[in-house]
Amino acid sequence: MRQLRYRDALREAMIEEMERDDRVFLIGEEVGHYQGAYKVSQGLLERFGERRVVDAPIAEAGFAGLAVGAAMVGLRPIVEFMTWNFSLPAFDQIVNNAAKIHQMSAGQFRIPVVFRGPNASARQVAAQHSHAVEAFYCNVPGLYVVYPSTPRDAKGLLKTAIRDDNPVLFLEGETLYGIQGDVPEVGQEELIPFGSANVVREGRHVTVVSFGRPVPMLVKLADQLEQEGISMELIDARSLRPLDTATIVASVKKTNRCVVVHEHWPYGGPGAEIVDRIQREAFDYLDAPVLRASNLDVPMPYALNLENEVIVTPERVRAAVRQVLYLD
Amino acid sequence: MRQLRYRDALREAMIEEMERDDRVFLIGEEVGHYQGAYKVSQGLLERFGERRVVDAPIAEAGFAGLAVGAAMVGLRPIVEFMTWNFSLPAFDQIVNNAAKIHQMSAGQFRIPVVFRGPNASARQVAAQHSHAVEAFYCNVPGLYVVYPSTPRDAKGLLKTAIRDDNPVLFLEGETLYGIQGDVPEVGQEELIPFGSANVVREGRHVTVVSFGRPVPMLVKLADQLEQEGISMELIDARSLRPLDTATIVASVKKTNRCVVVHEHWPYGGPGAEIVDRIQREAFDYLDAPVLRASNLDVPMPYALNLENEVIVTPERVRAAVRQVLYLD
Amino acid sequence: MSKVLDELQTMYRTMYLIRRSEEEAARAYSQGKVGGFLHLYIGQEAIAVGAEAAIEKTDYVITTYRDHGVALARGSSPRAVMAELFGKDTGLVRGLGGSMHLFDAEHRMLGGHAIVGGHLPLAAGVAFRARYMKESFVTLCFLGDGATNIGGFHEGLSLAGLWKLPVVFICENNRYSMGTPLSRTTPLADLTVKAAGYGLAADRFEGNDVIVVRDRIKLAVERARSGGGATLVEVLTYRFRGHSMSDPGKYRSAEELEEYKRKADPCALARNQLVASGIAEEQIAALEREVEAQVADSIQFADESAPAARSSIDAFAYASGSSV
Amino acid sequence: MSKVLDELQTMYRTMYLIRRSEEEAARAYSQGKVGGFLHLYIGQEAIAVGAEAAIEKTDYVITTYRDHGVALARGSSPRAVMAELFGKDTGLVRGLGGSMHLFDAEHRMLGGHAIVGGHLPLAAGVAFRARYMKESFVTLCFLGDGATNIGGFHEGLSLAGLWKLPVVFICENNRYSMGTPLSRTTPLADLTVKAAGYGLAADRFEGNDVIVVRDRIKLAVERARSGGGATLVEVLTYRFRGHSMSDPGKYRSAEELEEYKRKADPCALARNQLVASGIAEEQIAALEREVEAQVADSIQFADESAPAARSSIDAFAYASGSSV
Ligand SMILES: Cc1ncc(C[n+]2csc(CCOP(=O)(O)OP(=O)(O)O)c2C)c(N)n1
Ligand SMILES: Cc1ncc(C[n+]2csc(CCOP(=O)(O)OP(=O)(O)O)c2C)c(N)n1
Ligand SMILES: [Mg+2]
Ligand SMILES: [Mg+2]
Repeated sequence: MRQLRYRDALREAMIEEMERDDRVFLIGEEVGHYQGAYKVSQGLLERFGERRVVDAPIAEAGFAGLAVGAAMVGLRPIVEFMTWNFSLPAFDQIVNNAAKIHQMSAGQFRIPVVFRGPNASARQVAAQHSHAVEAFYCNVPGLYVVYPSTPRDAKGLLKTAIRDDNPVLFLEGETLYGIQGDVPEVGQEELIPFGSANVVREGRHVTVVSFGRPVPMLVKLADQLEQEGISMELIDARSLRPLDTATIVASVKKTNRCVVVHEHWPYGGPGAEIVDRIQREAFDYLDAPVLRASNLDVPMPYALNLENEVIVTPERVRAAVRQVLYLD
Repeated sequence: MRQLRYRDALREAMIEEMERDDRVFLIGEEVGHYQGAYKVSQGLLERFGERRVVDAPIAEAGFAGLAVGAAMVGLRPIVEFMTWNFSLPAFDQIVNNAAKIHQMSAGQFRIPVVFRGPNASARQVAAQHSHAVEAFYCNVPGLYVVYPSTPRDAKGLLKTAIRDDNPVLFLEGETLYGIQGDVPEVGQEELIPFGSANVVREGRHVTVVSFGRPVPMLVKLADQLEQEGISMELIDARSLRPLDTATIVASVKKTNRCVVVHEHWPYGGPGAEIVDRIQREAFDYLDAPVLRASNLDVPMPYALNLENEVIVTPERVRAAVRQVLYLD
Repeated sequence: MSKVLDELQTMYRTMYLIRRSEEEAARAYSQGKVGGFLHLYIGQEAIAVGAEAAIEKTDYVITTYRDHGVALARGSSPRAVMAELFGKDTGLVRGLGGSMHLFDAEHRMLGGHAIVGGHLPLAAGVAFRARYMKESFVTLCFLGDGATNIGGFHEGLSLAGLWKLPVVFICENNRYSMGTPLSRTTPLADLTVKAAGYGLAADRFEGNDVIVVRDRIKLAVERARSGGGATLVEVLTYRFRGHSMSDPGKYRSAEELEEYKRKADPCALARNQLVASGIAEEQIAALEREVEAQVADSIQFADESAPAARSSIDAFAYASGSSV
Repeated sequence: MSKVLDELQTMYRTMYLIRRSEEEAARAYSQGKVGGFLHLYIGQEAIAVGAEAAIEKTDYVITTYRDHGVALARGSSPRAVMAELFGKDTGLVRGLGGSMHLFDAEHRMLGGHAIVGGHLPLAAGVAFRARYMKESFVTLCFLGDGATNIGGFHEGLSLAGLWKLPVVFICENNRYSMGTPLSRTTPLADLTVKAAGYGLAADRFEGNDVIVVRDRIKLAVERARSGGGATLVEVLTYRFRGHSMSDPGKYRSAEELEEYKRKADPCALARNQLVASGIAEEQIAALEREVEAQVADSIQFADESAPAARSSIDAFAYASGSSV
């Protein structure tokens, strides 16, 4: 298959959908003339013009709300948050307007907005710029939340997101933008449905469930564990809300052990939710408690040596895997 | 013991702490001249004057941030959100400033701010006014989150919150304000520490863990179940972050079964976190999966008959209890 | 009857409909038939009705939780509005939204919104569509005086000013936000001073005479429609009831309230204008009886309608399907 | 030497310290010794230094992520600042904050803050203390031109205006927010037009002459200190480097940049003033050598310091103890 960067796969999805549907437009800070803070929108201004590639001033609640209003009357905005950290000043717009207007209006209005941008830590950007926001948003009915880890999923999920009639929060990763991977040829349209997890790698001894940025690290870890005689099944949830509980539970029923790996802080969030669903639906199959490996429960420090310890490490995952296998 | 309303217990805590420490002041919409939207601050303006009881304009991010700034230079603000729903426009101030400045400054600055107000549904106020916000905030290191269900806890925890040097989110309940209960005499100072759960009622067959608004309903339910031959232990977590895992786990190790009951939406949050900790720390003691009974996973509808179904009902708790006891 | 008189009569009819509808809603509230928060529009009727007369059916409006007047002025069915307050399945939004969240797609009413300031960016977005599609509709966005200090106000106006969006922000300055008089929420005596900071046009006037409201809003609407960008309009008014039904209104004197009622009751003013224009008392009374009957009918309809449907709980959390 | 000349020389020294410190930080960044985002203050030195000269040590300052200049102007140790950029335990905030989050309690520097607009309400809060305690200190709050459209700006200024808080908002208008020229973020040519909307005083001037900056900021500071309330000051300037180290700056022409460097380099301007006042070139060169040595020392110190301590990860998530 064709090799594409994650960043370019996202751009291709936007281009294809913008060419397909004139109602789709992109709005955000520096998305146009600057070609995107992380170059996801490179070339889009030249291709689609200022009408459809809209540089916004720094007013996240303003342009997030503007997108919701535009969607109420039939447009289909894609909002780029320069990073998801900057969605926090727009939190109310997402939670109270995007997520609820469809219900409050008894279905009279639809909110087909995609909010997208890089999530979680991005190398030494410290406490205010390193949020993994999925724990905030996954709680909220009315929203979909997806978080692809491969170029193929990035493209296929973004196309689905743009066509969906609900608000979709689309989480990317600054350190994922550069990774390469298989993507179907142009013309071979692929729409990846929400609510379907990806079994990245089959295994027999333990199921590791993750999503987003940690996934590439876990692929490597699976190789290493293989050599140590541990067969690890790796599931990339990729769609967090809705969550593909069936695929996860089926895997755990096979391996009887599970570790959930994520970057968001440990208290609550999708991490805890996945554990809850597993213990509920695979209770009789579990040979050990489900464990989690995550970022540490502290604001992100700047120094590289500290950041490297705070972000979930392969060592912590390995320790959890060995623990559920009662190897230590 | 003396009987006091929850609302009056909160007021007493504020009065005592404001008299004790001139740096403590109250700021929020309608807290002064109007005597508080829910009358928690009734009489405070008269007692302490406009200097210390500050009516703020409608600018939640503004006055939440103002409180954080004032705290950086040594004041000890109590911020009243008219309801916690209105903290959403101030989300960034709480998550990025209140929670992080102590860490980002390597401990040079402290943020002794209490953010308080009624949380969760308040009878037919519909989707934008019915948030149970604990699922948003409990995820965030740097914050404490408490949610008392009795007048005694309200007073004792609020006093602790006001004296603590960290930002504390203090969740109350519109439908709790009117309830009466035991409170120690004036002069018998009681500071209830964070991180200690309250075993409201001992029981043998099943542990029910909850917090905040559902607790009074569960006390009644425990009576009913008793008559049906089910002995229910009821734990009021009351401090959500930090969470008293030890008390909860000890109870489950005794009863071997657990149901977690909460008002926040089902995905993630303290509900899932409590389940996770139980399955992790009491795995070998569990005779059934831990179940949850919560509000339904939808925006809150206005109509009373619908709201009554969406908010966690005694019937749903009872069903979950019976299920973990394999009674159906 | 002349066209002008005809229009005045129509406007008075709607104002009286709002007035009587609100009074009956208040009564129903005290009977326990309406729940939650109920924010009445009594005293401000000239604004919604005058503004409606300044726009076309193809234009859009969006407002706050104090939204009954705007919905009725737009043409929403009084039955559906009342049934919504009663939480019935026949309500405008099937009992899901209640008093604060009246939405009516057919009448291009984009909702009552309950987070102060939160709907101003939405209004900019609706107007953004006109610019994007090169359409000529205008968006009216109502807000309270209390909303002028919050971020949503600033960001909505900033975007509208930057992109010259065809939107009119109508600040209904009823002199109080809940229990707080304007003088304790802003150092400004004139809120339209803020307009220049966004490059917006401004207008400011007493808004109890529905004709004045219509004509002045029309200026802003025409500016928007002809590419002149957004306007911040401050309309001075007064609410005759508490902030919501649970507010006893102790923060203002009985004299102040009575004075406004005597001098600035928009319904009385419009009625007097009809009389002064030579419409027979008899004819006005007939019209009022008609409205009374309509309001009584809406109450009966709401009373007799089936409660909100259980199926609505799940049906609207997500839109089914997609644009595919 | 006259007191005036002495002060100019001191200011030039600090400006040159900032300039050289930033240049060395940039070099260290390209050597991989500094990580994350690095926003340089080069070109804007006159503002932090002039503002510092207008206040007392007991006054407070708070600023954005572009904070090195402000910290050094306040008196933070160049060693500790550089070590912070290097992520070392000897850093101003022990390697926890990095470039964007310099805090220095001793020097009443309340931080670099990285969410645009988020720190303006904090500034209002600091000033609130002065009012609450009847103290006479003033708070300076620096912000970028790009911050004027966001809610935090509005709410911070609204509260400062309402309560006449002793705070000076200094908008460093360097004509760009990241890659976007001001003309594409606001329809206004003059940002201080916004001040009236909050009941604030305003001032606006070219800010490359440090003496002008000092004297003009002093006016606002005196207004604040004497109970006259807050001022919005727009200081026109230009940044000579990209927004951060990762920005190649393609959105502006080389000619534009060169023109500013030629005509409006605040360091060159101050130096010329010293020369024109009769300070010997030799004396200036000696001062510059001193600064060079200080900067070299700060680099060496940063290089040789121990990395951030593992124990810092957990030590500062919560404040231990309480006021009890
Ligand atoms: C962000 C936010 N804060 C607080 C409230 C609670 N609240 C509802 S209405 C209101 C007063 C609004 O006053 P104004 O804007 O003047 O409108 P009016 O009610 O007078 O029409 C307040 C404080 C809210 N709904 N949203
Ligand atoms: C709320 C928010 N949105 C976006 C960003 C990303 N960002 C950081 S600096 C910046 C530009 C700010 O420009 P300006 O205010 O003019 O300050 P300058 O960098 O020119 O000093 C942007 C968009 C942010 N930090 N915070
Ligand atoms: Mg008002
Ligand atoms: Mg700038």
